[in-house]
Formats: sequence, structure tokens, C-alpha cells
Amino acid sequence: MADQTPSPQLFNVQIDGVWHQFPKGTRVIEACARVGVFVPRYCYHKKLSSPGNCRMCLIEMGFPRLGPDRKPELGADGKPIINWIPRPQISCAQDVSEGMAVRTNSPLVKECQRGVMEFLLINHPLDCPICDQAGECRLQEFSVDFGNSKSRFLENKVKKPKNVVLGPRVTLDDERCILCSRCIRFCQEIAHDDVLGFVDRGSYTALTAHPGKRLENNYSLNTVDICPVGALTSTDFRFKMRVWFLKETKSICTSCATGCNTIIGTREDVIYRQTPRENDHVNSCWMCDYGRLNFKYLEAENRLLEPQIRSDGNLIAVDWPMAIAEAALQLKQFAGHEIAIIASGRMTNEELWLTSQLAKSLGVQWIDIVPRRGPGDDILLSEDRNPNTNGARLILRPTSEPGAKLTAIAEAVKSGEVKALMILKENTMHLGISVEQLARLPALIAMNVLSNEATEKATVVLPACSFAEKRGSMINGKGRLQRLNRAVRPPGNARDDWEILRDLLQAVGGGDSLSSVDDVFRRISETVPQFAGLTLSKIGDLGVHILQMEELPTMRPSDEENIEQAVAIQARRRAVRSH
Amino acid sequence: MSPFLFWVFALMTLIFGAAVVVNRNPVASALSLVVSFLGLAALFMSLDAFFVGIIQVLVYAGAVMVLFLFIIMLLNLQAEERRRINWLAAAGGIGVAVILLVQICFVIGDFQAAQQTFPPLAGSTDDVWNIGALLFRNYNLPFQIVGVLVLVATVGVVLLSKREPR
Amino acid sequence: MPFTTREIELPDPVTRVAAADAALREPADADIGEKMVLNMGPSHPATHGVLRLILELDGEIITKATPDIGFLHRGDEKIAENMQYNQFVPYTDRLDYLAPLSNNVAYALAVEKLMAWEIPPRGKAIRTICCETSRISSHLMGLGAMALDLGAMTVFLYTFTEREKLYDLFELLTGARFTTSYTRVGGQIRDLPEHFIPQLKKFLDDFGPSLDECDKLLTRNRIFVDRTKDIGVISKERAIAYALSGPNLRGSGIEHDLRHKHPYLDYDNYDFDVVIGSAGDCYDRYLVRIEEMRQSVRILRQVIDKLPGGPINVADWKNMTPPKSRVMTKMEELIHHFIVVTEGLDAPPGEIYFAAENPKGELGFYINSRGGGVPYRLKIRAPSFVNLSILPELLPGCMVSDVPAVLGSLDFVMGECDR
Amino acid sequence: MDFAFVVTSLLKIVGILVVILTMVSYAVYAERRVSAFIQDRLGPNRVGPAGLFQPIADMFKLLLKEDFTPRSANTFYYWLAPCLAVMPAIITIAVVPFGSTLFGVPMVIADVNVGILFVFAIASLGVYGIVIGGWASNSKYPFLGGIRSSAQMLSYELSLGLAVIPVFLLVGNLRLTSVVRYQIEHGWFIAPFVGDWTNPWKWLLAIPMIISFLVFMIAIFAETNRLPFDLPEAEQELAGGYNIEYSSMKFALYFLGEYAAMITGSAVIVTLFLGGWHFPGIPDGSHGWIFGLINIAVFFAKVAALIFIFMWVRWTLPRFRYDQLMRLGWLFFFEIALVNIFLVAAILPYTSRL
Amino acid sequence: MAITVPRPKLNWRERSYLPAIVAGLAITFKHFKNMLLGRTKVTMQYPEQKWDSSLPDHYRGAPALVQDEDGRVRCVACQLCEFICPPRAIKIIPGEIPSADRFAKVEKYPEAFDIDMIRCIFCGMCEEVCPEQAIFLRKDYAITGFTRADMVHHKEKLLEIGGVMHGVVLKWNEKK
Repeated sequence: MADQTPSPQLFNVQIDGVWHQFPKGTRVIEACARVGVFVPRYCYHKKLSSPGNCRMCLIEMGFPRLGPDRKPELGADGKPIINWIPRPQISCAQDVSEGMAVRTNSPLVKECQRGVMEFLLINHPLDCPICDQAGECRLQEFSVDFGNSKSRFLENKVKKPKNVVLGPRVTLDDERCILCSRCIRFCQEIAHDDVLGFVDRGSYTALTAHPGKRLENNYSLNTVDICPVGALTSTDFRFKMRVWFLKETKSICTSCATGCNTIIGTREDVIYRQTPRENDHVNSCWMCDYGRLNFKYLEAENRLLEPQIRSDGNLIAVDWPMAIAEAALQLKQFAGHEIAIIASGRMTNEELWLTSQLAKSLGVQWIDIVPRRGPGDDILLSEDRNPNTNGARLILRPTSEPGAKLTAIAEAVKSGEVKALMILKENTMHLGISVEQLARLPALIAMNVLSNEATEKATVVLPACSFAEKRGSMINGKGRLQRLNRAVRPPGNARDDWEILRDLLQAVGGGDSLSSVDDVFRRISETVPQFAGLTLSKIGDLGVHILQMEELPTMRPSDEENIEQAVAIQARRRAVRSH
Repeated sequence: MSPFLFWVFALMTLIFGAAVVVNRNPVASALSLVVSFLGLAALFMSLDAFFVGIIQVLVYAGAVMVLFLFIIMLLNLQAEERRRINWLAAAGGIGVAVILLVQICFVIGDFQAAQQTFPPLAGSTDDVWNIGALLFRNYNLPFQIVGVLVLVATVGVVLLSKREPR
Repeated sequence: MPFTTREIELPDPVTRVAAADAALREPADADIGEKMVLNMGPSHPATHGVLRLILELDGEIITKATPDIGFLHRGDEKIAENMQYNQFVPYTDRLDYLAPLSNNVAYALAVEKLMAWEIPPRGKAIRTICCETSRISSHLMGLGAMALDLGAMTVFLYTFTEREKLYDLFELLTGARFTTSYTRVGGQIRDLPEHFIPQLKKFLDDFGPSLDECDKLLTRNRIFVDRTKDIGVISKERAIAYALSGPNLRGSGIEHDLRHKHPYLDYDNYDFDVVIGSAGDCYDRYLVRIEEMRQSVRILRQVIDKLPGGPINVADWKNMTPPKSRVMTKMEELIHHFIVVTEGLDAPPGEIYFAAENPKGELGFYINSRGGGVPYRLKIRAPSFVNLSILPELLPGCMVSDVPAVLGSLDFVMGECDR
Repeated sequence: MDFAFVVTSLLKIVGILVVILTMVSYAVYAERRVSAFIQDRLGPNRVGPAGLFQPIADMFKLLLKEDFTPRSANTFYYWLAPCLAVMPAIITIAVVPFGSTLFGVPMVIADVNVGILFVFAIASLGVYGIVIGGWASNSKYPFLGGIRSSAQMLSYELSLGLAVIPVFLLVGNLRLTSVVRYQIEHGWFIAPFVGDWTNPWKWLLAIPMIISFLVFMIAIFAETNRLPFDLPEAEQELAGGYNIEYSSMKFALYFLGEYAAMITGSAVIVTLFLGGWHFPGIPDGSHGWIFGLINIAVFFAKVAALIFIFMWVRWTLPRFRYDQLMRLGWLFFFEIALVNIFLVAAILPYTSRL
Repeated sequence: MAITVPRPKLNWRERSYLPAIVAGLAITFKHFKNMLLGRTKVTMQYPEQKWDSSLPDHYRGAPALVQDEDGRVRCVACQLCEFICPPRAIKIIPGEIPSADRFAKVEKYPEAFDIDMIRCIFCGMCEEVCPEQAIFLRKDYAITGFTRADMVHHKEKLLEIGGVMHGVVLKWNEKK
């Protein structure tokens, strides 16, 4: 243990009677957590500063009794005798020190926890039945684990504003708020958008947005995640589904190249919410609102549900073998130079590899992906809005940067040089190819999730899966290979993209023995050196860094720095106040 | 008794009698025999021999044939396989039957009594009483001897069919 | 005795199924030609549900009997692994569906053994009432069904009438006649209703004469005696060897009653006799059931006399849902209600086996807990299943007409056997 | 042939057929009601007043049900069997005098001189319906039922035949009208001393006659497959026996046959032992047509009472086992009936003394 | 203490079947007579007579949603019943009460509340876990339908069965 940590200084700390060693600077609450002793907490969050205002993490603390020689006195058992501090201490704002002793389960601690719990609950409204937090509510959990089971409170509860709209995506219920200030600190320290604060005093203290301001930054929903109670709720998820019904699938966000790690909450093939999953290499504990809410299109009206082929000018629904056979037939009519494939940076590595195989077996040269850019910020959101640009670079091995060939392809389509066009998960309208030109093409094969202008003019339409409906891998903007997992089943007859491409590949006469997406990945790992030695399951939940790129953006200060700054600010404030 | 009914029952008796032989299925054969017996009983009754007719039904149709059926079903006899007919043997059989028939015709033609019409029986005659009287007065000894013989036969059957205790 | 591991060679399931299938088809003797294979069940009036018997007959004598079960399999044990302890209570109703109350009690006691809980005296007394009334109800059904199987349908209707009276009582107590779901881990859903005890007393007073009537119709009736005496004889040794339990075991003359041997609830406070038979035939099993009903009446009278007051449920507010009035008005109670409902019991890890003397025999629950509100594995030792295991040995030598007598006297329930 | 004879015979046949068929359907209804009352239930009471239209509803139900013929069945015999089950039961009634005279016409369809033998002969054909049905269904349970039935009927036919011999020893005639006439003069056969109270021999005669009556009645139970002798259909063992594979009207015919057999059986018992249409103090039909009708009513009242007893017994007793039944028939009733004949024969010479 | 049941030995009279048959006939005739004279009352003539008056208050009939005296549908769609229901018969789609509504302070209500009565086993757990005293098992046992769809009780049907429940805690009235 000790030799692994480069930190030179290790302190001996006794936790519940057992001595452990921790590096300097470890907070007591973290030290306890590291040895498996959970100390309840509300205001403390490991990525935020510690105000120490909830008093839930009270512990008993002590130090060795020093003899006259300034050396610890040893008891009969050869261990130092501890001088316990008579009052309990908070464990979240205290670093470990040499010889420190901590008791987390003594009668005093338990009594304190009971007392704190009781105080926290006296004004809490009887909202559990309508509160979205019920089921993942720290208040419920700690009340059962540490609190009383019988209420002694007889007076009337304090009334506070309910259903306060803090911003476009966050709704506040002040009665439920336990004033832990996590949200305020998040806005200050992480989102750099200081809009929240407390007003009034005593029992009437309430959380609110500063006058004239709204909580509308792109990270506002993180406050809902870190709110230990049901005070801050997501307007989108509000009253939709109880959390205990949600099946949680670990996946990644595909809205930009950052690839934030997520948990998709689903029930019976309906996605109800996406929440960030902790991955310190990618997104820490956070996620932007844009990516988080970007799943509604899965249930859109214009979702493609049935494979279709064009017959007598109309699209008619057919079964899969027929659609694949028709697509293959149309492709095989033309020589390789008459075919163009427009792939997408939203496709997984496996799909891209199958696309490249398809291009190879058809002899296609016109192949590219559509770049997609948008404003980024210096926190998480990346300018590159394609989640797998790096994957496309690696697997399609374009001679130029992604997107460079698109203009040429568009020209070729216009000139009639290209007679067959495959559009995979993209819309050609952005490329300057008009609908009329598409309609003129003798073969237009469109694979997509939603219908668009291209699919309407297509000769074969192949309904595919969205990010939450399939398994696969992507490489984020910083070169980390991460895994998508299937959270819901695709609706209607929509099918996994890789299966469609595999069938198409086999129908045009290539590709064999690919029975699962893992097989496809295995082929990639055999051909692409960066993937060597990996399998889809080996990637793990946190991903693998496979490209020599810097992981954390330089523009962004590390969380630790941030926290240190905040701690310093607070220390200064305290100092001012104490004067 | 009208001659019409006589012909109906006579034909019934004969046809079902033939069916007993012709049928391949033993159960069907047995049932044909029952019908044949019924026709015979009807013929007896047409001669005012109610007792004999009824006994024909009671004993043969009602009891003996039920036993036959019981045995057939117990042994689970299946329908007989159709065999190739040995034409020579069939022709021989038919020949013998024809000769016999001709013979009977001659004999009956020569028999004086058969050429007369029977006088109608007296209406008050109770054939049960007649048979009883005849059996127990004129033929009492043979009747008793037959009884004893049947008893012996029964005992013998019981003894023979009794299985060795396992 | 040194502990050694023995390697058991298990063929793969496909081979096993194929072998079993072949064994079914295989002619047992050389003289199979004389034998008839009769398929009795799964829907046959005498098989009390969906038992299937493959009988090999020599005339009307059975030479081989192969029971085939599983037609009512619902996967209860697997279902239990996917739900909280209390959610499984309605499923126990459907085990021995002729005595749902005592199944409820046995299950609750099993989980309470895991939780190391002891319910208050009044709760125990109520549970004793549940067990004994359902024993009477089950035996009435068993008795009536046995008579019905032997052709005496009227007795069946008479016992049914009595059973209906009990069902009125169950309805009063639990709110349902058949699927009682009365107990919860740590107690029961409600206390005895106001009029329950007087009505129970009235039932007990009326019950004796009705039982005597059935007794008179059957016990000394030679047709009935001829049909049951020395039929389906189970010797003491075989009864033990086949792990029979309940009246079927006691009918063979073995004094084994869990209420006596391992008293649960407060059976040791009550005075009652274990009823045993002497010959182990159908007649003995019938007589034992009749007498056991009388003993149950005796126990019930004592329970009524001694009925203690006080609470009926365990007072563990962290694991039991608080009273509704407080849930509606108090924060802590509301929170505890939510957590208890959504997370279930805070059961410790460990494994327990608890068995109760149910009307049909020893109903046991084995629970393997890895902690938390859901059992890791729950195994039900169903008395009917074990009792039926003796059929292949018991039936050969009987006549076809004896099958209903034997099955009736074994008094099984396929809901429990197949579970 | 006498025209009047034909007309009256036809009228009688039609009349008795209507009465018997009505009685059969109402016997089913009665069975259900009686069994219900015995079992503390109500029975069918919804169709019509007190459920009296139930038989009609039953008939429609059975007619409208799917008429199913198993593929493996022997179709011809499968269809024939139910008819065979009904016919004998109904034909039997032809020789039973169901009344005295009405407008001078004797209330019996065919007064043959071998009446009782006729009854036995036709009744013995009844077994074919069951045996053929069991066999033709080509199924194991009906087969077992058929076998059981043939053995059982044969066995009990013996007791049946032997049990009536004492009656004919007394009457000296096989004609059923003579039996009734004898009983009018000498008292019913279950009490043959009526009118001759002082003769102790006649009192003595009553003992074998009652035994005869009991044996005959029990044998009729067995012949009609009524519980405790309903082994051919033993619901709990053979699940219905010979009629398992039958549905719709064919099943109804079996049902009809069973009840018709029960009614004719009762009619024969009434004629042989209970004085037929005679009731003390009621004169016969020669004293006016109203008395003729009353005689008929008395006859059917007696039949109805017997049917009630049939039902009453059925809903009280358990069923015998096959071997027990056979043992009972051969070792008990057969012997008793035989001894009984000798007993009567021994008493008979003394009855006319004093 | 164990008692061995005595096995009666039949005497010669009993071996002749008759005493038991006669005794049996006497018993059955007694029942017959009592039924005939209307002394026995066991059967209930169902649609005309009903057991309703004898049903205990806690009878577990059809589950139903109730309203309180104020006319508020008490269910707030907390979905505890949906969670606990052993046969998974309940399906709730929660929704937000519009701000113009009289009971907007309660915020949440069941937009759809379906109980599939084919699946329902009448165990009463929904009533037991309801933290709002909103779902009760009422004395309604005649639940019929011609199709499977008929047998799904929607919110309106549930409210119709449930009616108004008096004597429940009106906790939301304290809200602002």
C-alpha cells in the first residue's frame, strides 16, 4: 500500500479502534470511506468544497494523550491512550493528522446523528408520495439508517415556496430543501455561474436564484443530481417515473466528442432520464444539459420503423431480407466509381468498420463522413459534435481530414457521375445536394433513425438503432475508447446498425462469420493497431485510452484547483467574519 | 303371421348368418350372430313358440353372445387379415354345400308331413306349461342327467381355468 | 465421521430426459403383451388436480405405477427470488390452497426465524387459531374428497358445508375466503375482528354433530370399510424411508408431530394428543384425519380460553410498516413506510430452515439470504410432493378401483406438489 | 286383424312412449333435485317454476352441443351403441300392465304368456349398448367400462332370474297380468298373507318373498348401473367409463337409456312385488273409466316412489369395488336366491291347507 | 401423548351391510326432509340474495380509487402500489396537476391508473402500502367483462367503484 503512493508523508489514523495510514491532506470523511466506514453526509461532496453546514457527518475525534515528554502515552496494551474531544466534530472539513483517532459509531455519534436527522425532518413536508427523489433520497436513507422511526414533532411545519421555476430545466421545492448548499457551490465552483443563494434566516432560510437571474446555464441539471433531497428537480423528468422502476444501463453520451459517461434510466423500453456517471478521465461527476436531454428523438413521430423499398414511385414496407436483397441488387448494378457512401461520425467503430468493408467489396472510393461542429465551452461540451470522429479517422483511414471529400461527392452526384448513393445516419441537405438531385438517383440507400429528406427520396430505407438501442464502441475526442450499451430495444422493425451492414455486406458478397458485435470488434482489433489486444468487454465501464492525445483539456482548471480556490475564498470569508 | 314377415325374418337370419362368416372383424361377426339369433327367435314366435323364441333371445343373444363379446374384447382380437382365397377349396366347399342343399330338398320333398299345412294351435295352449310338463314328466331323467353333466363340465372348466397360485 | 467429497456423475439434462423417456416406454416385463398401459390424469376426477399416473395394468390389477408431476408448476421458488419477503405471502396461499392460512403462518414463521423475531403472545395465539382452523378445513376437504372418490358424494357435500362455515370465518378474519394472505413477516394484517371469537365458538359447538354424521355414513359402513381396509398399506419403515409426514405418516403408527416434537408458536401450552394409526392403510389415514379434527377443536377451545391481549405484531419500526394514521401525518413514519415498502426487510445474511406441521404434513421453507429484502434462494419442502413419492411403491398390486381410495387417503394438493 | 285392436294398441304405444320419455327427462330432473335436497342444496330451480323446464333446457343444450366422433372410433358401432342402450329399456315396458282397463281395453300393450321372460330377454340385450359403446370408442376407459359392464350384467342377471322364480311358483304363470291378478286376490308379494290373515304358512311365506324382493331390487340396481353398482361408469375411477367419448345427443341417449332402464326396472318391481296398479280399496277399470285412470296413476305413483328409492340409495352409499361386486353377486345373492326358491317350494304345499 | 385410533371391527350384523345402509339412508333422508320443509338454509340464491351485508368491512374485493369529502382524487401517483403489486397488475402514468386546478398544490396526480383485473389477485397489498389512503379494496366482487380489454379497470371505473371515502386524513389541506 504505502510504496504505491508517491506521497512521502503518511499519517497514522485510528478509525473505530483500528489503525490505518493515510496520506497527508486526506479528509477524515474520505479516510473513513476508504476503509469501508460510511459517514453520512449531506453538504459534503467530494468534488466540491466543504462548508460543513449540515452537521450530519459528526464523529468523535481524539488525539493521543501526550506525556510530559511530548510523546504519546502508551496504555497497557502498548497502544497510545486517546484523549477524546468532548464535543463531536464534523469529518468533512478536517484533514487527517498524525495520531488522530476517530469514532464513527459511538453512542454519542449515534445520538448526534439521530438529533441532526430529527432536526432536518421537522420542517420537511410529507411529500414522499409526490417527490421524485423518493427512492434515491439521502434523507430517506439516512433517516432509516441513522434516525428515529417515530416522530415527536407536533407543531405545524414552516411553509415555504413550492414549485419554484429556477430556470428552464430546474424546478425548486423550497420546503424540501435542507440547505446543504451543494447546488450553490456547484454553480460557483464548477459551472462558474453564480446564480443561487440563500435568503432569510433561521427556519425560514430558503434557496433562491439571485434577483434577476435564472439558473439556465448548460450545467444546471447537475444541481439536481447532487441535491441530496428532492428540492431541486429536473423539469423534464419531474413526475415522469419513480426511480425504483428505472433500469440503469451504463453507457456514454453521444452528443459531442467528449463522450460523457452516463447512466440511462429506462423502464419497459422507454428512456426516462440520463444521468452522468463518474469517470475522472472524462467528465468527473458532471454532464451538460444538452447531452443529457438529447434522447427525446428516439420516440419522435418520424421514427423509421419498417424497412421500405421504392416500388412504382412509392415507398412500401417490406421485410428485412427483401430490403437487404433489394439494396444489394441496386448496389451491384453499378461499378465502384459510380457509388458513393456518406457515413457518419455518429456511427460506432464496428459500424464504420463494416462500412469500410462494404466500400472495399464494392470498390467504392467516394466515402466520407459528415463533420458536425458547434460552439463548445471550456467545461465539458466539445466543439466537435460527432462522438466518434476519431473512430472514423482510425477505421475509414481517409486520406484527408473527415469531410474533405464531401464537396466532391456532392459535385459528382450533381453531375450524374455517381449513380448510387448510400447515406448512413446522415442528412444530405447540409451538403448542398438538393432533393431533386436525390430523387433523380437510380439508387439511393438510406439508413437512419428518423425520416428526413434523404429517406423520403430513397429507393431503399433501412431503419436503424439510436445510441441507446445498441452496443458498440466509440473513441472520444481525447482518444478514449468507450462503450455504448443497449438500454432499450429498438421500436418496430428497426434493427441494429451493425446487423444491417453485416447483412448488406454478405448480400454483396463479402463478410463472413460475424455473428455478434463482439466478432466485429475482434476483427477491428486484428486490423487496426490501436485496438490490438482489446475486446468489447475488455473496454470496461470507464473505457481505455488508446490514442496519444491529452486527455483533459488545458483550458479547464482541474477540479482540485477549483476546490482549493473555493476553500481559500471561504477561509478568507470566515476570517473576515470572525473579526 | 303374414308370409311377408316370415320372409323378412328368414332373410334376416340367413343374411346375418352369412355375415358371421364373411365379416373380418370378430366383434362384427359376433353382433351379426346376435341379429341372426333375433331373426330366429322371431321365426319361433311366428310359430307361436313364444317360450323357445324368448329363450333364444335370453340365452343365446343375451347371455352367450355377451360372453363371446367379453372374450373377444378381453383377448383384444383384431380384424382378420385378408387372405388369398384358395379357389379350389372354395369351389369344393360350395360344391359340398350345393349337394347338401339338394339332398335336403329331396328329403323334405319325400317327407309326407312337410307337405301338409299345420293346423293352428289352440289359442289357450301355454307352451311354457307344455314344455315344463314334457321336461319334468316324460324326460325327467335325461333332463337331470344333462343337468349333472353340465355341472360336471362347469366344475371342470373352473378347475382347468384356475391358475396356479403364483 | 471424516468428511469426504464424493463425486457424483450427473449426465447432462438432455441425456437424463431421454433416459427417463426411454424408461417410460420400455416394456417392464416380457409379458407386456398381456398388459395395458392406462394413463390416469392429468385431468381425471380422482387425481385431485393435475397429477398424472401412468398405470400398467394386468387386468384390473396394477403392476406398475409411474407418477408424472409438474402440470401445475408455476416456478414459485424462482418467483420468490425476485420479490420481497412480504410480496411472496400471496404466493404461499396458492401452495396448499386448501389450507392457505397455515401456509401463510409457516412462511411468516420461517422468515421471522431468519430475522430472529418473536411475535407477541396474542399474535401467536391468533396464528394458532389460523393453523388449527385451516387444519380442520383441509381435513374436511380431504375427508370429503376421499368419500367422493369412493362414490359417496353426499359426504363430500356435507363436509363442504362445514368448510363453508369456516370460510365465513376466514373471510371475517382476513377479508378473503380462499386466498387469505393473512400474515406478514412479523405479524398479521389485522387483529381478530370483534365477532370472530363468538362465531368461532359457535362453529366449534356445531361442528361435532356434523362430523359425527359423516362418521356414521362411512366409518362402520362395510362398503366403505371394504374399500379402504388393508388397501394401500404403508409400513412404518416405508413411511420413514419415504419421509412421509402429516396424517399419512401418523396413519402408519409413527408418533411424529412437529407441534409436539419441535413446538412452534405456543403449541407447548396447549393440551392435545398426537393421533396415530396402527395398520397404515387407507382406513387408518381416514380415521386419523377424523380424530385430528377433534384434536384441533380441542386446541381451539383452549386458545379461545387463554387468548391473551396486547399487540399482535413485532414492534420493529425499522422493518414493519408504521400504522397508516401516522404515515399520513408524521415525517419519520412516512419515510420509514416508503423505505420498508420499496426496500423490504433488512434481513441478515444467512440460511434457515423452518418447518411447520401443516394439515398435509411438514411444510418447510429453506431460505438462503444474502441480506436485504429479497431472498437469494427459497426452497419449499412441500408435504404433498414428498407424500406422493411413495406412489410407485404403493400402487402396484392394487386394483384400478383402489387408486382413488389410495390417492384420496394420501390427501395431496398439486398446487403444493408442483409449486 | 281386428282394426280396433290395432288402433288401441297404437294409442297405448304412443301414450306409454310419451309418458315414459317424459318420465325419463323428469327423472333426470328429479335426480338432480333429490340429490340436491339430500345434500343440502337446491338443485336446478331457475328454468321455469321450480326449475320444471330444466329437462327441456337440458334437451336443447344436449342437442346443440358439438356432436363429436373420435377419429379412432369404429364409427358405425360408435353410432349404433347409444341406440342399443335406449331401445331395450323402452321395449321392455310393452309387456308390463300399467293399469287395469280403460273403456274395456286392457292397459298393457302386449300381454304375452311369457311376459317376465320377455322382460329378461330384452333387458339382457341392454348390455350390448354399453359393451359396444365401450368397444367402439377405441379408448381405454370406455373399454374397461364395457368389460366391467358385461361381466356385471351377466352375473346379476342370474340373481335376477332366480329371484322371481318364487313369484311364479306361486302364480303358476309367466304372464304379468296374471301376476297382478294373483296379487289382487292374495295380497302383494311383499305381503302375500293379505286376505288370508289366519294362515301361518302364508305369514311364513312372506319371509322368502321379502328376500326375493330385496334380491330382485338389488339386482335391478346392478342391471341399471346405479350406485353402488355403477362400476361401468365409475366417475372417480374410469371418469365416466363407457360414455367418456360420447357427446351431444349420443351421450344424452345413454343418459336416457339409464333412466329408462331405471323406470322400466321399477315398473317390473312394482308389477312383480308391489301389486302393480292395484291399491287396496280402489276398484279396477271395469267399474268406470275414472277408476281406470286412477289405477294407472297408482301404478306410476308406485314407480315414482321406487325411483325415489333408487335415487335415495345412490346419494347415500359409496361404490363397491369390481371384485367385491362380483363376489357379492356370485357368492351371496346367487346362493340366497337359490335357497329362497327351495324355501318357497318347501312352504308352498302347506299354504293351501287349513 | 399419542392416541391410537381404534379400528372398529364390524360385527355380523354390520357385515351384512344393512345397518350402515339403513343408518345412512336415515341420515340422508333427514337432510332431504329438512330441505324439503325449508329448515336447512345453506344455499344463497345469488343474484336475488347477496352476501354483501355479511361482508366484513375489510373485505378484499375489487381495488378502487377513492375521493375524499373535498372531491379530490386522493391518489398522487406515488406508484408504491404499482411497485408492490405481486402480480404486477397496476399501471400508473403520473402527471402534473395544472396550476389552474383547485388542487394544484398537490402537484402530482395519476394521468392514467389501470388495474388489470385479470391479473389482480385481491391480496390487498396496494391498500396496505398506499401512503395516501387512496386505494382501497371495496366490497365489489362481481367483476365481469366480455374481453380482456373490458377487464382492465381504468381510472374512471376505479373511481366509480371507490366513491367517496370518509374519515381519511386530509393532509394536503395544510399545504399553502
